[in-house]
Amino acid sequence: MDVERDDLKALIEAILLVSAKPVTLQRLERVIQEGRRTIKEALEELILEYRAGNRGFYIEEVAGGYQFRTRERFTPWLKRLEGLKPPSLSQAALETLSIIAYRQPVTRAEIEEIRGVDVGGVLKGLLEKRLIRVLGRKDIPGRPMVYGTTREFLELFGLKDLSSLPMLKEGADEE
Amino acid sequence: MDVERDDLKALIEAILLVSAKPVTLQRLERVIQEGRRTIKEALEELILEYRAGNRGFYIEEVAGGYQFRTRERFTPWLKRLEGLKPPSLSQAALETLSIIAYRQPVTRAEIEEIRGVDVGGVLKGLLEKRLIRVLGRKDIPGRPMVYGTTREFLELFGLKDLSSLPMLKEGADEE
Amino acid sequence: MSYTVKLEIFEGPLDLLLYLIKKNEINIYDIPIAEITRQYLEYIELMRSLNLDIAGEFLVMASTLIYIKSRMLLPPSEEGEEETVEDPRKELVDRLLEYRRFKEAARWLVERPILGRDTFARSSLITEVEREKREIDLEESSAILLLEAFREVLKRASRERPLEITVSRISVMERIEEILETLSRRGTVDFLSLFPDRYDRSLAVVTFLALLELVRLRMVSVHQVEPFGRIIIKGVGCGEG
Repeated sequence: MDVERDDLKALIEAILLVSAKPVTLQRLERVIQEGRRTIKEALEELILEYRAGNRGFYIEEVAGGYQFRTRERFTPWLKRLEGLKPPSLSQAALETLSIIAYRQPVTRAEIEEIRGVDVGGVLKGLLEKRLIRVLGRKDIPGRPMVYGTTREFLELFGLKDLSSLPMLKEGADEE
Repeated sequence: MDVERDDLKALIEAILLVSAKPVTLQRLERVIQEGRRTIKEALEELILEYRAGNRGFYIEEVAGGYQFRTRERFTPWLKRLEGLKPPSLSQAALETLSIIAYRQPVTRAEIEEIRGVDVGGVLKGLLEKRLIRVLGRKDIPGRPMVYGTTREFLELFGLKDLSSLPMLKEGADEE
Repeated sequence: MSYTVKLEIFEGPLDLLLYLIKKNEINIYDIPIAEITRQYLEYIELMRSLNLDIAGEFLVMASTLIYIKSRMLLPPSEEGEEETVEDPRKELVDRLLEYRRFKEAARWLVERPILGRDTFARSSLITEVEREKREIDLEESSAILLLEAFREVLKRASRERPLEITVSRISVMERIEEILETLSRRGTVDFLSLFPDRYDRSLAVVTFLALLELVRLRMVSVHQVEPFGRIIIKGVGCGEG
């Protein structure tokens, strides 16, 4: 009896692990094929257990379902994790990134002047990837935002700091 | 001290939860920024705890990293979850894959010699599934491509690394 | 002996040969080549009569078998000792053994706990969740972001209504209490919703100062779901934690 309850809890855990999205009670019922009361009770015990223990994540009741969520106090580390994701950078992103790296703080207009194309979408992507950030605004008419690179940028490219960027060849850019 | 260790374990849990792919020890080090020994010890404790408890999942050492995996006895229920795509591997694909796993880097001609049939289509399928990849070209006439297995291959079969493959039986034994 | 073929799909000629060897309980090191060749050709015949596609490799193997059979019929060559004469079957046997090793390896693989079949990990759908959970790092720049947003509020206020000097009816401390009270009730609050009266510039200033103070005291945290998106104020210690 008690073993069954324990097993039911373990099964719910497994379901929550596999499901990225919140799992509704109906869904649990369909998958487990036990009565709603039984499932709900096991689930509630499980929620309490996760809450009580010193665990890295807990069960959150969210969007009409249940979901594993990491504890907020670990967020600073987990953010680093995202920054460590294998990069997927388009050529356009890479070019834009290099302009920002060497010319920061730099405005969107300045980047577009160099690249000769609109970079709105690219900037948004780089901001989402946290490779660049808004450093502030430039004191010129329109007060455009200026962009700079982030810590994640350094991490991604294995740079100790910005001064470790290779020197830009002066003049003679074409060969 | 003990609290710190507990917290470290919880942090590792959180990292494993948010990572879709196996997390390497190096990655844990970079994210947590603690010594490798400390992390490894906490990790091993955590692995044992998961193994001992009646939990829905455990930590598997796979593809050079660590990953939460559901316990096999819950598979019949988990299969009912919508949106799961079971891997489809034909006998031809499995045989080709095992030849590549053991003989990499290996050319298509070498695989065909062993299997005695054309493997063009099978190779294409395996490449698409990212279970194999082109490692380069062999320095023989025609410079044929050579193939090897990927991290995804290890993940799919729950292998820690290539050395976890069993020794090939040499010659003389029939059942 | 009459022999009925159970029609199976074979991976190739080697696979078929291994099947015949096993079925007949033959020692692989001493294959009765005539009998195996007969059965092999029978199988090919059957495939042909069923109008099945016969891969070229099957036919190549058929001729190899016939060649070996004919070599076996030849008397041992006269010169040299018999030991140095290689068994005509050797090359084929080596190939069969090699292939069988990999078939066994394949069987070992398929018996592994296979991801997606026997065991599951977090699915690839997870990226969506990560995106939901993603929050901009505001540790250093939260004040700037607030300032940006605040500037927007003020700009709108001044654009939509002539500036008006009003005496603040509420102190920063009082506004802090109000905000905390809202947070304790709701956990989080949308930044802009703290500025309900877009025309009340002084209330906006007080609200903004109150927020800055709360950030400084680490009593609230500021979150932005996406760059330039909504800013959420979260009470520290509210909800989970």
